[in-house]
Amino acid sequence: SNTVTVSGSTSVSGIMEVLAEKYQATQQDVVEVQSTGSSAGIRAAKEGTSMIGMSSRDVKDSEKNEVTQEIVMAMDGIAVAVNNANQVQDLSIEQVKKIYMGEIKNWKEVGGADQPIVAVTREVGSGTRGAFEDIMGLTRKINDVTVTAISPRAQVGSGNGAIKTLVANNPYAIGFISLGSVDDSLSAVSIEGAAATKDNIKSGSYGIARPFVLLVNNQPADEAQQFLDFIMGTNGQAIVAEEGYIEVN
Amino acid sequence: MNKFDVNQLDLHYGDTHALKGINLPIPEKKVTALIGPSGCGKSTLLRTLNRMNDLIENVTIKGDVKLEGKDIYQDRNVAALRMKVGMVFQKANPFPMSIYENVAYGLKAQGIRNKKILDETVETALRSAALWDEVSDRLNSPAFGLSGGQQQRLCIARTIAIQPDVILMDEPTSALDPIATHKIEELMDELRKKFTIVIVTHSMAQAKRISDKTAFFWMGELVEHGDTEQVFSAPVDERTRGYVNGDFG
Amino acid sequence: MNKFDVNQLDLHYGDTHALKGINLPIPEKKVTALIGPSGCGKSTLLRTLNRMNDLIENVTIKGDVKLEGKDIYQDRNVAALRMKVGMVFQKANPFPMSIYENVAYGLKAQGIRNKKILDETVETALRSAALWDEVSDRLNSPAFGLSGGQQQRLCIARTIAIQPDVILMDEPTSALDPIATHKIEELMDELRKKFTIVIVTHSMAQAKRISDKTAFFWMGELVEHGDTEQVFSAPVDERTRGYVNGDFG
Amino acid sequence: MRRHIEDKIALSLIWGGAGLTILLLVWMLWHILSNGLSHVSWEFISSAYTTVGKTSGIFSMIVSTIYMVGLSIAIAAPIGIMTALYLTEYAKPGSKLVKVIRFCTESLAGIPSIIYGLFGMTFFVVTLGLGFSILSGALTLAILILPVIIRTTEEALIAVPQAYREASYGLGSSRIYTIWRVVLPSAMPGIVTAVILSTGRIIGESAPVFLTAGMVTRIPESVMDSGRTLTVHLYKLTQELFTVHEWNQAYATATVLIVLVLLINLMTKWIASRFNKASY
Amino acid sequence: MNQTIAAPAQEFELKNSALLEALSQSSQKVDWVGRFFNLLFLLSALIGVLSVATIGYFLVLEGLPAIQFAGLSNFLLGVDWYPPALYGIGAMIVASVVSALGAVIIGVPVAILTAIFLAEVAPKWLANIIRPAVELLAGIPSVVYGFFGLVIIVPAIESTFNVPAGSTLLAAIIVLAVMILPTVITIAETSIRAIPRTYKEGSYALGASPMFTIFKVMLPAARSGILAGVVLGVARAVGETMAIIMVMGNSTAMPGSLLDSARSLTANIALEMSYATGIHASSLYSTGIVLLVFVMILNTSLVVLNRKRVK
Ligand SMILES: Nc1ncnc2c1ncn2[C@@H]1O[C@H](COP(=O)(O)OP(=O)(O)OP(=O)(O)O)[C@@H](O)[C@H]1O
Ligand SMILES: Nc1ncnc2c1ncn2[C@@H]1O[C@H](COP(=O)(O)OP(=O)(O)OP(=O)(O)O)[C@@H](O)[C@H]1O
Ligand SMILES: [Mg+2]
Ligand SMILES: [Mg+2]
Ligand SMILES: O=P([O-])([O-])[O-]
Repeated sequence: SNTVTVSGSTSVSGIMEVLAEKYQATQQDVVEVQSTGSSAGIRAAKEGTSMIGMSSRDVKDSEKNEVTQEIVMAMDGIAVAVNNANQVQDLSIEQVKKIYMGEIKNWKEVGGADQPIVAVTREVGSGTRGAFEDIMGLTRKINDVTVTAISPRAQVGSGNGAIKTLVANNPYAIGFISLGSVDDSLSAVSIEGAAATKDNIKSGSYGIARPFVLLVNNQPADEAQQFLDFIMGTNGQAIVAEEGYIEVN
Repeated sequence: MNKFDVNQLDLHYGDTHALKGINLPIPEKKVTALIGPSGCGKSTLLRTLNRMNDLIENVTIKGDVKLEGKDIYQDRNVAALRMKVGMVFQKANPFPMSIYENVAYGLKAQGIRNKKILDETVETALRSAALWDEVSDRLNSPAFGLSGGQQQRLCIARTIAIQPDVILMDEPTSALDPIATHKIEELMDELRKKFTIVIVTHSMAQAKRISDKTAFFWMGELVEHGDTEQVFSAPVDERTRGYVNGDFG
Repeated sequence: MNKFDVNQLDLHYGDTHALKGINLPIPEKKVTALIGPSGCGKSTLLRTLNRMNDLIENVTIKGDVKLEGKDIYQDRNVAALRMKVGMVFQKANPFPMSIYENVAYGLKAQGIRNKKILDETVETALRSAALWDEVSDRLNSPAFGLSGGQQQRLCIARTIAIQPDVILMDEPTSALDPIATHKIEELMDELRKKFTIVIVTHSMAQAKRISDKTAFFWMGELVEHGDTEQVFSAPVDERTRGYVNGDFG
Repeated sequence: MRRHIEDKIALSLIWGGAGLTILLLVWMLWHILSNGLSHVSWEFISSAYTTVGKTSGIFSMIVSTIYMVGLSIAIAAPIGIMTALYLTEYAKPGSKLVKVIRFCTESLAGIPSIIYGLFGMTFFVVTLGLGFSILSGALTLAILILPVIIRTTEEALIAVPQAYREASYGLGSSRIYTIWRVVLPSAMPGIVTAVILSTGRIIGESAPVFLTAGMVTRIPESVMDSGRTLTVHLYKLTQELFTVHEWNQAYATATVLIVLVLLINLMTKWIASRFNKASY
Repeated sequence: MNQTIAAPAQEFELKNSALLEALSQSSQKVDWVGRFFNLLFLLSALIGVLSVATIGYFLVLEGLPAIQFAGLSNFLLGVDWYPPALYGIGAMIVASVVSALGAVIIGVPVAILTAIFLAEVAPKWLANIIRPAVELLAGIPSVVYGFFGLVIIVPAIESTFNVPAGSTLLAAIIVLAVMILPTVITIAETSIRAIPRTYKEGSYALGASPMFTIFKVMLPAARSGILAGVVLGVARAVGETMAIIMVMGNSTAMPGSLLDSARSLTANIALEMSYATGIHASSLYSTGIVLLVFVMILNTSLVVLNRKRVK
């Protein structure tokens, strides 16, 4: 049997592992999924260490080259989540931005209890963080280079899981994670009045969304092509929808 | 008067019967030499006199050892006994400290902090050990810098400093060269005036030179004891005769 | 004829001058005893005879040692030398193997696998070491099960098995009780017929009992050597006289 | 009297310090075992890990761990033992070369494991093109445990009584014969200890492992496959603790790890004591 | 007694000629086998050297661009970590130093007292129970410690100090202190046990109490061994990664107090390793260089300290 190697985004990994398991159940080839982060996935695909690279954000121009192609396999929202004990249900983009820049430090400033805010972010280079910063305008320029505007005091967790753990266990915390990985251990707040749902993303009323991009060689190996066909086919896309992400086409 | 009276002493190391029914009086202010072939129990007997064998596991002792009429194994205050019955070992074992600290050690262990008392005692002890002239200018340098013979005299000084009545010596010169040995023997000649000395030696010549009384051991038994003169010139037991004549051992 | 001729031998351990200009002939098929106070260089000289000092760091040797007229330090084949000049140590040091394996060790080390040769040699060697009767029924049991004296005889057997001309012994009985010592001395009386023996002993009595020639060392110097009779009864040097009379040491 | 009081204080400090250690120890072990033991079942140990299906066992992690341990030891043990032999039996102590070798092995021991991860990922995974694989991981870990093996073996070799060597050389044996027949057998308990200590080290590492061997939950079929060791698995789980089910998995995995370490320790002792008996 | 000795003279006339021949043959050979093994062992020994050289080479090769980009002083002293513009690891150096130092200050005294307990004070049966337990602790993966810290220490800090997030320097210090205990205890106990019995006997013979003996003679004599244990402990604390990531919060700002979140050098590497490209990736290798230099300074300074005190 052949092995299809896939690596990259921790956000995409969740759905990719499900796709891989279902795919392996139907035929001979095996799929290895490594959740290493979007940038690493893009690099791995370009360097050929992995057949398929996963990214949870748009591939930057600087990261593109001639031998690889991008395939958008799904769309995903980024949920802004708080602890279940937190009464705050809705935040504006401005409020979220200020919280992350460290300008708003207490929940009462955004209509919550008089409690400190613990902002939790993903690590630099994470696709989720990259997309979140772009959409929320959480960037600034230093020496003409775009860098994050998220406060250095924010706690950092590696991977969606770590953020979920932190937010689910700390009543003061706020974090952002892939919408597909939201469950009832924490609660996603609505942004500008729009709840974080698939429908609202499709309609455009919930604006924090990004593509799940697969990066592959222009002439992928047969086994990789077969797996891609599965993902982009009806079965694959059905699974994507089933798992809470937004199918493409 | 006898300093020690050893009565019907039996000692086992686990199953090894190392001392068998020993009866030995040790007279005051005399030098008593313990001689005999290797493994006959000389060191073992010596170490029962200040209860050093207490440190070894699995030692069982029967019979009694009286110091000035009082059984030392009844009295619970071992530290007081050991201050009264000092000990010098086969290999000089100064502590890893300065010369001064080595000599003052025993006093400090008793909580004496008075600088004047300490200084005086250190000087007196070093003088009595015939070491003062050689080290008075470097009391604060490490004891390890001394030669083997000097180290052994330092150990004697250390013992004298706590004002004992008895000094036990286990082959104190067997690791020394002839010149250093000679110095120690000279020193012992001085010490016998003030202290009761019990010395283990493997050298019959040394026993003859320095002791008043000699006890000959043979495989855990005390074969014969008496005035040194008599033991060497007119031994009663055949084994003693064989040994002192050099037929074996 | 002389087996060994030691000429103007100087040996340093680093800065320690352990042997100073030694000149010593060692006659064939005689027992030569090396005596002297502790640290005088007896063991050091003994170990130059089979180049055992090669194993120690920082040893520098000047002068020469001739075995049957050939300088042993010129010949590169140390193994051959050591087979010719066997050695028995102060503490019996059998290998952690069976009795048989211990004796066969030296032969096997030369690649001899022939069971018949091995069996014969083991028996001959054990007989010659006066050990056969005591161990013939348990050749395959561990050597450590033997008593100290038996172990020492086993070490002698092991040496005999490689058919040496010379046997060096460094205080071979100093760790043994008188009875075991006596057995070894009896054995040596047999061995002297066949082998040249050089023995270090700290016991003058032993030297008198067993040796033909005696060499007296004093702080690295060879003070005096000659027939044992003469060295003990009519020593030439004053230090020798002092030592054999028991004035020191 | 003053000394008496000082003695009392010193003694209570010692008991206090030891008490604190024991308290922490018992607390930690109790916390993990009490929460974990009930979730360790045969099914948990023997079933595969799936995201979709019902089972979330650790069988594949156990297999990966075994692969990783076996391969790393197979690479590092011979090299380490031979290095130790060179240092103790062949080289002139104090020579320049020995100093360089010693300095290097000691430096290896001092390098934090994350740097091994960094290096392994750059060198084995990318530069040598081995990819995320058990082999990349094992090569990285082999360098990481090399100093442990060298040092422990060296200690064991030094502890072999010089008398054995002297006796053997005294019988005209060659160096290698002496090593083979006398030195190595006597040092065997120490060498076995070295290997088992390294096993513990390999099992315990996480960062250098997932940076080089990846963290695929499948059972690896060859050393070129990626695999997830138990410790990496626990790390992954702790990063995603939100359902009760996952908490339980984490505790159960931690329990398995502790039991594993316990077994390794017992084995060390047992082997050492057996060898001690065997060497008469 | 003479009967027990067989007649060797006669036996030896029968010197086995086959044996003698075999022996003389074997002693002629050139020792090719010996040379082969000598070379083999030497080559093995050089693998360690090669590894260090390769690791060093790759670290420097990969790490240099970032240091050149940021400038050495900005890199080491800067407190702004904004890749890909600013690379200052000052805050992380502080976090690493403080967490390791804190762990040593708490952990080492406890460990040494425990070691004394095991070596000198505890009854044999008790020591025989505790010792294996401590060894067990030494073998437990650091992730388990991190897990314990995450579920016990972090919440405990939140409630005790009433801080919003318990993932702080303090949490890391406590976890590291517990983690280095077994290392330091084991080594310290071994070195206390290794002290020649003559010291103890010498001290007891002067009437000194066991406590006085322990603190005045045994501990000073065991100093170099204990220091070695401390060095290993510190190295473990400085090098620890995963356990710290789990409990220290990993924020890049300079911590203002022990109750602030912080990021260690090791965590910085592990967190951003996968994502980084270009200068950013290079900066993580330079973080590795700093970490390495740090551990090396630590080792040598303690070695030097040790040597000085012994004199
Ligand atoms: N700690 C111990 N445990 C078990 N047996 C011991 C111990 N110390 C001594 N022995 C045994 O007790 C016997 C007497 O030993 P001891 O040390 O008293 O002899 P010795 O006369 O001093 O000999 P040497 O001249 O060799 O010093 C010996 O058989 C010895 O093996
Ligand atoms: N390996 C060594 N390194 C340095 N010095 C040594 C070494 N071996 C012996 N010496 C020194 O060389 C001198 C002679 O030692 P040697 O062992 O030959 O004496 P010895 O006569 O056999 O004494 P003993 O009767 O105590 O066995 C001594 O001063 C000793 O300290
Ligand atoms: Mg003795
Ligand atoms: Mg000697
Ligand atoms: O892991 P990411 O999806 O955030 O890159």
